[in-house]
Parts: sequence; C-alpha cells; structure tokens
Amino acid sequence: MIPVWAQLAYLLAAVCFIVALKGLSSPRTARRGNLIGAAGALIACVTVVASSEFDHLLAILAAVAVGAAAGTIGAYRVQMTQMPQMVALFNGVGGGAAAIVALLELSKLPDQPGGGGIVELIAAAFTILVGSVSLAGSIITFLKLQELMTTRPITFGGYPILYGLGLLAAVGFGVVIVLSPSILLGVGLAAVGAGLGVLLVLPVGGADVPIVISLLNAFTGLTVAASGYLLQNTLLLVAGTLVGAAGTLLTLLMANAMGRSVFSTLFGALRGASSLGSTTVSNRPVRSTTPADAAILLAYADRVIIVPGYGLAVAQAQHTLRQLVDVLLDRGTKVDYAIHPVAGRMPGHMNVLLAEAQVPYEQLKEMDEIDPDFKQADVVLVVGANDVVNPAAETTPGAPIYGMPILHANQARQVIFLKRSMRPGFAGIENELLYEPTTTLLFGDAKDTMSKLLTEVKAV
Amino acid sequence: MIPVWAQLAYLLAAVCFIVALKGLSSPRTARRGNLIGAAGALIACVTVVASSEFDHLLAILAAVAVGAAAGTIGAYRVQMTQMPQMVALFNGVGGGAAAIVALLELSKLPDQPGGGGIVELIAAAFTILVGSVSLAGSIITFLKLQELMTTRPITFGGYPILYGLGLLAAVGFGVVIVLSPSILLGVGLAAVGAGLGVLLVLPVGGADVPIVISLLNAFTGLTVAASGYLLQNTLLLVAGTLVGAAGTLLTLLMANAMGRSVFSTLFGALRGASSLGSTTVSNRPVRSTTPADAAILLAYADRVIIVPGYGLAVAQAQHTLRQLVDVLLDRGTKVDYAIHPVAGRMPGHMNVLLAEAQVPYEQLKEMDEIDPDFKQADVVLVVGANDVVNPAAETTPGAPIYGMPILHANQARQVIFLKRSMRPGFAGIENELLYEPTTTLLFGDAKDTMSKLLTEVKAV
Amino acid sequence: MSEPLVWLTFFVLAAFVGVEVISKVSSILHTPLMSGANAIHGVILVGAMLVAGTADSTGELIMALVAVVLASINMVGGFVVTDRMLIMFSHRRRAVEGAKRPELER
Amino acid sequence: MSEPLVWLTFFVLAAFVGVEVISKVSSILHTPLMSGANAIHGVILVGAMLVAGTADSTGELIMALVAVVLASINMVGGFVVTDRMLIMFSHRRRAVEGAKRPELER
Ligand SMILES: NC(=O)c1ccc[n+]([C@@H]2O[C@H](COP(=O)([O-])OP(=O)(O)OC[C@H]3O[C@@H](n4cnc5c(N)ncnc54)[C@H](OP(=O)(O)O)[C@@H]3O)[C@@H](O)[C@H]2O)c1
Ligand SMILES: NC(=O)c1ccc[n+]([C@@H]2O[C@H](COP(=O)([O-])OP(=O)(O)OC[C@H]3O[C@@H](n4cnc5c(N)ncnc54)[C@H](OP(=O)(O)O)[C@@H]3O)[C@@H](O)[C@H]2O)c1
Repeated sequence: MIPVWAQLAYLLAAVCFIVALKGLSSPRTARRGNLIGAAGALIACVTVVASSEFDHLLAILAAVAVGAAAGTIGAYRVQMTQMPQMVALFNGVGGGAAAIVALLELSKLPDQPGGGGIVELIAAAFTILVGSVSLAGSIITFLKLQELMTTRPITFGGYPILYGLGLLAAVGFGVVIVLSPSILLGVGLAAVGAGLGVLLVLPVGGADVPIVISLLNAFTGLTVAASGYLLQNTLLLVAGTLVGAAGTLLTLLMANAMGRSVFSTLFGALRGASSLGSTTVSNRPVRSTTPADAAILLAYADRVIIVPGYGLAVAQAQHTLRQLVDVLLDRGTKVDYAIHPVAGRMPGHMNVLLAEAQVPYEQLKEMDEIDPDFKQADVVLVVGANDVVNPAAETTPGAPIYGMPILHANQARQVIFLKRSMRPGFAGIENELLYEPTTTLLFGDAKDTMSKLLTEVKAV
Repeated sequence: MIPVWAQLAYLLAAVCFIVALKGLSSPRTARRGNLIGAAGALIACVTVVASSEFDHLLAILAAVAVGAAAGTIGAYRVQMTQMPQMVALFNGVGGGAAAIVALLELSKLPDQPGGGGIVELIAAAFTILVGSVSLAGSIITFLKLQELMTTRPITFGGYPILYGLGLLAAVGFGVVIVLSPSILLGVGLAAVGAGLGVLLVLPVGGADVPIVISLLNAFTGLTVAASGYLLQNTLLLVAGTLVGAAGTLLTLLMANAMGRSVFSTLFGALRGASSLGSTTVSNRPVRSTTPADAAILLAYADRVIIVPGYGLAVAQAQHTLRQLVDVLLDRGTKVDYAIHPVAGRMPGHMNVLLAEAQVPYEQLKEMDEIDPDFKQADVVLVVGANDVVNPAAETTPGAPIYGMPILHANQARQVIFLKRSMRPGFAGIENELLYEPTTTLLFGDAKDTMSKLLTEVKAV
Repeated sequence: MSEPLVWLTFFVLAAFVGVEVISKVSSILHTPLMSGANAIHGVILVGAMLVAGTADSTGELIMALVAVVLASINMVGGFVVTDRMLIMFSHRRRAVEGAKRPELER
Repeated sequence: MSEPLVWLTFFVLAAFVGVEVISKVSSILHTPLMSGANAIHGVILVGAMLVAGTADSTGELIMALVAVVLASINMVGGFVVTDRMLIMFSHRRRAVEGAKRPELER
C-alpha cells in the first residue's frame, strides 16, 4: 500500500503536469510551464524513492544518473534545427521504457494475489505493443530527419498486405497473452510492434515527419497511462492520459496548420498521391538577375519585406541575412520579416532560426500583421520560401495547398526569389509567382547568393 | 454496492455534463450543449431509480413530477428580462435540497458501519451551511431583482460585527457537529447559514446582483460535490465540482466584464463607496428638444446608429424602437444597433431584448465592429443608455467606469438622448456627453417618447 | 489507493475540467451558461431520491420528499429556462445564416 | 465503487483536462509543447524504478535498469531540450519588452 503522504505527493505532481501543459500553450508562460513540469517530475521521483523499499537502490540511482547525464548532454548538443529528431528520440526511448516495464510486469502478474486479471493483461499487452511501435517508429523518424536515410516516402508493392499481417499478428499475440501470459509471448509482441512502427513511418515524407512524431508522442502517453493501471499508480495513469489526449489534439492541430489530414500524412503515399508531389519543371521563361542588380533594387527601396522559408534553414543563411538587413536598416530602409506560420519544416521554425541569428523580435511580423503591407512594399525578398507565397492556394482549387492562407508577395512592386533551381517546394506544385513580370530570380544556394548580395549592397 | 452498469451510466452522465458546459460556452453549440446536459440528467435519474431498491418509489416519482411541473411552469411563465431572478430561485432551491439531503444523512451517519468518519461529518456540515447560504441568499437576490424590496445596497452600523458573529457561530456549530453529530445541531447550522446568506446579499446593489447569483450558483455546485462524497456517489461529486469550478470562473469573468472585482461587488457598500454611486445632479444647462424636431433630424439622416441601454428594458420600448427603425430603413436610411457588451443589467441583455422584438440579427453590431462607424454617423439615438457612452471611461482616471471600453457616440454629428431626467446611470457618475453642443435631450419615458417619435417620423 | 484520496483526485481533475472547459466563453453567453450550470447541479435530485428511498420514519420521508421536489424544480426548470434563453439566440443565428444566402429568402 | 471504474473515471477526466488545457495553443508553440508533453511522459521513470526495485532475478534487474536509463533520458533530456527551445522564445520576448520602453535601452 502506498502511504497517504506519497499519494498526496503524486497528486501534486499530477497537478504540476496539468499546470505545465497549460503554461506551455501560451508564449508568455511557456518556459515557466516547462519548469513546473520538471518540478512535478522531480516530486514524483523523490516520492517513489522515499515511499518504497527498493532492493537495488544504488544500482537504480546509478541508472538514473546515467540516463539523466545522457539526456542532458544530448539536449545541450543538439542544434536548434535538429530539435524535432531529438524529441523523437526522447519519445522513442520513453516508449521503450514503458514496453520493458510492461514486459517485466507480465512475467510477475500470474504470481500476484488476484493478479492476472483480464484488464491487467490487456493493459500489459497494449503497453508492450504500442511502446514498441513508438520506439521503432521514432527511430525511423530520427533517421529520416537526420537524412541518414532517404526523406522520400518509401512504399513497396506488398506494403498493405504486410501491414495487415502485422496487425493480425499483433491481435493474435495479444489474445494469446491474455489467455496464457508468458514473457516469451511478450517479446514476440514487442517484435511485431517494432515491425509495425517501422511500417507506419516508412511511407511518410520527410516534411510530414513532425506530425508523426507528435502522433508517436501521444502513443507513448497512452502506454504510460496503461502501465499506470498495470502498476496501480495513479500518477502514471493521469500523466500518461494527459499526454495522450493533449498529444492527439496537438497532432490534429499541427496537421491542420499545414492544411492536411493526419490520415493523408500517414498513408497518402500509398494512394499514389506522393506527399512530396511531382517535380515536373515547365520550360516557360523566367527573368533572372545578378546579385549586383538585385543589390541596387534593394538599396534604393524604401520598404523591403523578407519572406524566409525552408531554404533559408537548409542553406543556414540566417546570419548573412541578418547582416544584409542590418545594412539596409542603416541606410534608412524599412525592413521586416514576414513569418508564415508553416514556413520551414516545423512550427516556429523561422522564429527559432532567426532568433538564433539574433534578429530583434520587433522585426518578425506574423502573417496577419504584415500581409496588408505587401501592397506598399517596393521589394519583397523571398529567401528559400515557395509554398507560402504561392497564389495557387487561392486560385487553384485542386492544389494540395488550396485553402492555406498565404503571404501576398505578388502584390509588391518587385519580388526577388533566392532559390537554387526551378524545383517546386514541399507541396510539389508550380508557383505562378515565379513567372510574373514583377518577379526576378536569383539562382544559387541562399548562403552564397546572400553573401554576394551583402557585398554588393555595401558597395552601392 | 452500486452495480457496474449503473456506475458506467453515471460516468456517461458526467461526460454529458462536461460536454454540456463546453457546448454552452460557444454560441454555435450552446443550445445543443444544454440539451446534452438535460440528457445527462435524465440518464442519471433513470439510473438511480433502476439500480436502487427504493421503499417509497411512488411517492418519490410523484414528488419528482410535482417538482418538474413547477419548474417547467416557472420556466415558461417568466419573461425574458426576469430570467436572472428565475435562475436565482432555481439555484436557491437546489442549495436547499442539498442541505436537506445532508441533514438527513447526518442523522444516519453514526448508525452506518464505519460511518461518522470525520471527513464525512465535515462534508455534511459544509453542505448544510453552504446550502442554506445559497438558499437564503438566492431568495434575497430574487426579492431585489423583482423589486419586491429596495434594490439599493442595505447596510447598517453593526453589520460587520453581526457578520463576524455569524461566521463564528457557523464554525462553532460545525466543530460541535463533527464532535457529536445530531440533527438538531444540523438545523441550528442551517439557520446560521440562512442568516449569513441574507447578510451576504443585503449590501449588494441591484445591478451587481447577477454576479452574486453566479457566486451562489458556484456555492451550490460545491455543496452538491460535498453531498456526493457523503453519499459515496461519484456523479454528484464530479457534477458538483464541475459547476463549482466553472461557476467560480464565470463569476470572475462576469465581474471582469463590468470592470469591477468580486470583492467590491460584495462588500463595496460597506466601505462607504456605495456601488450605486452618488446621484448628485449639476445644474449646468443642456439642450433639450421635442419629438417633432428630433424626428426631422432622424428622417433626413443618411446614417443612424441606435445605442440601446438599460432604460430601454425598463420602459419595454423595444417593439416601438424596432418599428421606428423599420420606418427609417424604408426611407433608405442606414440604421444599425450598437450593442455594448455590458449594456443593460445582465450579459446579453440587449441581445435578448431586441431578439424578443424580432430585430434581425444583421442589424445588431458588436462594439468592436460598429465603433469606427460613429465618425460617419449623422445621428446617434441613445435609448436609455448612459454609462456605455460616457467619455469619463477614457478621460477621468478616478471614475468607477474608468478603463471600460465605450461606444464613441461623441464622435457623431448629432446625439439624441432619450431619458427621463438628468439622473446618472448605474455607475452613478455624470455624463459629460449630455452637455456637449452636439447633444440634444428628449426627456420622458422611453416608450412614450419613442411612440411620439414614431408618429412624427411617419408624418415627415 | 485510499478512498478519500480517490475522491480528492476526482475533485481536482473535475475542477480543472470545469475551469478549462468554459474559459473561452464569450461575454454574451454568460447568462445562459450560468443558467445551464445551475441546471446541472440539479443532479442533487439523484441524492435526494437516494435519501428518500431509504427513509426510516415518516418525518424523514417527508423532508426527503421536499428535497426531491426542490431538486427537480432546480433540474427541470433550469434546463427549460436555459433552452428558452438559447432559442432567442439561435433565432438570431438562423437569421444570420439566412442573410448569408439571401437567395433562399426570396 | 469498483476499482477498474475508478481508473476509468480518472482516465476520462484526465483526457478532458489534457485536451482542454492545450486547446488554445498558438501554432508557434506547437514544437515546444510537443517536446514538453514528451518530457512529461518520461514519468514512466517512476514505473521503471518500481519494477527495478522489486526485481527477483539478475536478468529482470538488468532489463529494469535499462528501462530506468531509457526513462530518465526521456524525462531529463525532454525537459532540458524544451527549456532550450523556450529560451529562444523568451529572448525574443525580452527584446519586445525592451522595445516597448525604449528609454530604458538608451
Ligand atoms: N512549418 C511546418 O510546421 C511544416 C512542417 C511540414 C511541412 N510544412 C510545409 O512546408 C512548406 C513550407 O513552405 P516554405 O515556403 O517554407 O518552403 P517550400 O515551399 O518547401 O520551399 C522551399 C524553397 O527553398 C528552396 N531552397 C531549398 N534549399 C535551398 C538553398 N540551400 N538555397 C536556396 N534555396 C533553397 C527550394 O527551391 P530550390 O530547391 O529550387 O532551391 C524551395 O523553393 C509548406 O508547404 C508547409 O505546409 C511545414
Ligand atoms: N450588462 C450587464 O451584465 C451589467 C450587469 C450589472 C451592471 N451593469 C452596468 O450597468 C451599466 C449599463 O449601462 P447602460 O448604459 O445600459 O445603462 P445605465 O448607464 O444604467 O443608464 C441607464 C439610463 O437609462 C435611463 N432610463 C431608465 N429608465 C428609463 C425609462 N423608463 N425611459 C427612458 N430612460 C430610462 C436612465 O436615466 P433616467 O433615470 O434619467 O431615465 C439612465 O440614464 C454599466 O455601468 C454596466 O457596468 C451591467
């Protein structure tokens, strides 16, 4: 029996987690929220150690120290733009831990007095299965985002059949475990889960991966909830459920912000409609220019708006961009950055990127705020963005981005595009704006082009 | 022991209540939300009857029928503008019911096996006390709003002492009940509670009463939660807690929307700062006019904005007002109603009032939407409103309404005020707008004046 | 887990739900929301019925039946009056919808 | 009230809290919120410690300790990485506050 003070402490920890999630959903309180969550976790850990009589306390504390050190080092080493894959890894190991816990409990259940109840067994099987899905799936997302494997969706002929077989095997193992639990069957179930996790993530295109990470995060939350039931620990149940529910909603919100459904994110590639789209390049003429000419346009403009996008992150050109903007500001030009909510490949990508380059916050303008200003802009500099300024979102009902709000760069007097080729962006569709008479292209890697532009503008 | 199916049904009912509250907080889903709540209540009642073996089933069902009939008749008879006091009555009887339930449980507690635990006794005492506060307080709010007693704050010399004595008595009774429970002591506690309830509401001014109703509503929620603990019924606990928490937040939100704190609502009158304010009338000259002249102004205006307020409800002039507007619209004038969020004496008062007169929704404009239009208005017709157009909210830092957003009627070319006298509105402060050169007053009861205006406009 | 703690946990979780679920309410709905919440606590009727069903003496029974009557007034009256308020609001809403596709009105 | 139903009730209430509490999140915070929620489920560390503390055989103990290591990576790493992200955001916020009272900057 857990002592009353420990139960109260667990409840307090659960309240911390709730307050943490609430805090994390508003910019003003986000950091405090995260710290409150950490405080809750600390309370929980101290409570479990102080309220239980552990056999191998030293070994356990050593293991905690090792894990904490590894986690901290990983968290400090990672670069800002690699955060999503780091989160994926952390999430995966959490799922793995839950699966191991359930596996060990499974081996104990039949011995316990009154143990081995059907609900307990189902909870154990669920945790083992979904925990392994989460672990394996997260590893694949990590490999994809780190570009250790192709970021393109991977499908193959037998995919649906294999997937169906995997699901059947999972159900089969589950039923057998409930009927006659054994640790061996549990390991089998874990293996099936790992296979399903890999299959789940393979067909997802690189840019949709953040959505899948969020989904796997919700999965892990649910496994933690189930293992809470298994261990008869309210805190695990409540915390796991919180994350499971919040994570599910968050997955929907993220998919929504990118204008796609979770289902098409996961399985779109199977229906042939590759989520990366086609990469056909038409041969219509475009106007391209040199850094020197573009520099003159910029230098003599009164109002410039920068539209950063994924390419800026790829080229790591944010520092050079800031220097360019500083020079323009010194010349008295009014310059702002127009931040589209889904520019880049993760929510807040541009904010994080530009914050890293220490762009002052006042220069970052959210879409709703800056959009009316494009009409008065002399030059719009589109740095590695594409979909977020594509008028097809308003004019072409069939387009994958149709209905997404866009930045109306097309209303400006001049648009300068920095990109390497005529290849389309994430959505894989052509951008009419590239062919407009007011548009000029500046081909090349954003970082190179930007340095040249900087030199030229300084020289004007 | 409650059967499992019944427990599941209770859980379902609790979910219905949660969904109901969620629905009620958004205009699109409010009505559906209320119906889902009713469905939850029905599920709960059917469950309790079907899962328990009641001794006096017929009598109980008859009592339910009587109560349901009385409630339905009351709910259908009440006029729209009397809704708040009806809600207060319903809330009060709910509190009374909870107090009786706790009283009866108190008499049983010591007999039960393991009963009479200290937490149970505290819950019982809490329910009896707060339930009676809620009942008595609600009756006083009803009397105030029905104007069966003065709507002015009532205080007297010994008030704080009496209040303190009441609180002491409540604590004393509570302690004694926990030490040696008896129904007689319970009745005594109920009496003290009733006294405290009366004392709580007496010093509240008529227009602050809705806030107090909401507070008492939250109180009743908490008593229901406590009696849920007493009866070991999860549904009562969860539903009561939901209402207690939501009601508390709602009380704060309502007080906020009127720009005052809950504390000053309750006890402001005691600190001498009467919440009705002074009613001094200065003798500065104002321009007043006749219905005939005002009609000409209206008839030849291109753009008219109506600002309705509390006086419109008092005079019940909404139907005549709509007829006047219809005539103006037929003449080709552009007319809108500007709805301030706290115009009238309850939130949504003007919306309900004008909906009753079947004013089409498109003509009702929320403050933020219409406020920029005042600059272009030829005539603003202020019908029984005062505080919501008082520029003191922006110019006089000490004023009770300072900081409240107002409708900028003062920016219009002409303002016509319909009111009976030079008396101020709810906040009790003078309105500089009455003395502006662009303002003319049309004295008299709004309904009379409006009928004359209507006749004159038709005659133009 | 000890009984009172189970109830405390229910209480804490339900309190969070209650606050969060209405935190986005628009000020126009304050009165109907108050009224709907008021109807929900009418579920004390369940408690009143339980007490009445196990009353030992006539005196107890009568008091319990009074509680049943009061609670059902609260519950039924509360939901009905809320619905009446909201009909007003939805009339208006239908008017808007009509206004948005005026071709249907003519 | 029967045990599994108590847990079901916890689950239902916590699920509502989880959904409601983040329903107003602005899209800019999606990534930190995901990361913070991820750190919270690192509380499985409590479960891993419980299992490790009652392990009967060396094999079990080793597996349980692996779970402890993994869970603490999840928990500690999760909170630290979230904090790092959010420092970025709050830098920006301080910049705004500074901008709002420029007299302090000069
Ligand atoms: N923010 C999120 O949370 C998120 C997550 C997943 C998906 N998405 C999706 O991602 C898209 C974001 O739009 P976006 O406008 O930011 O990006 P985008 O539409 O994907 O376009 C990126 C552009 O950058 C160019 N580029 C790539 N590397 C470059 C380099 N090194 N130097 C110069 N240019 C380079 C590419 O053209 P070249 O190849 O010709 O250089 C391409 O035109 C949206 O469709 C959104 O729905 C967003
Ligand atoms: N909406 C809410 O939820 C709520 C709740 C509580 C308090 N309040 C407060 O109430 C105030 C609402 O402002 P308001 O502008 O609507 O009203 P108000 O400031 O109270 O003014 C009402 C006006 O109507 C006139 N009037 C009264 N009876 C009349 C009749 N029969 N015919 C013609 N005129 C009549 C009064 O002047 P005469 O006496 O000279 O005729 C007075 O000037 C705000 O201060 C608000 O904070 C609002």
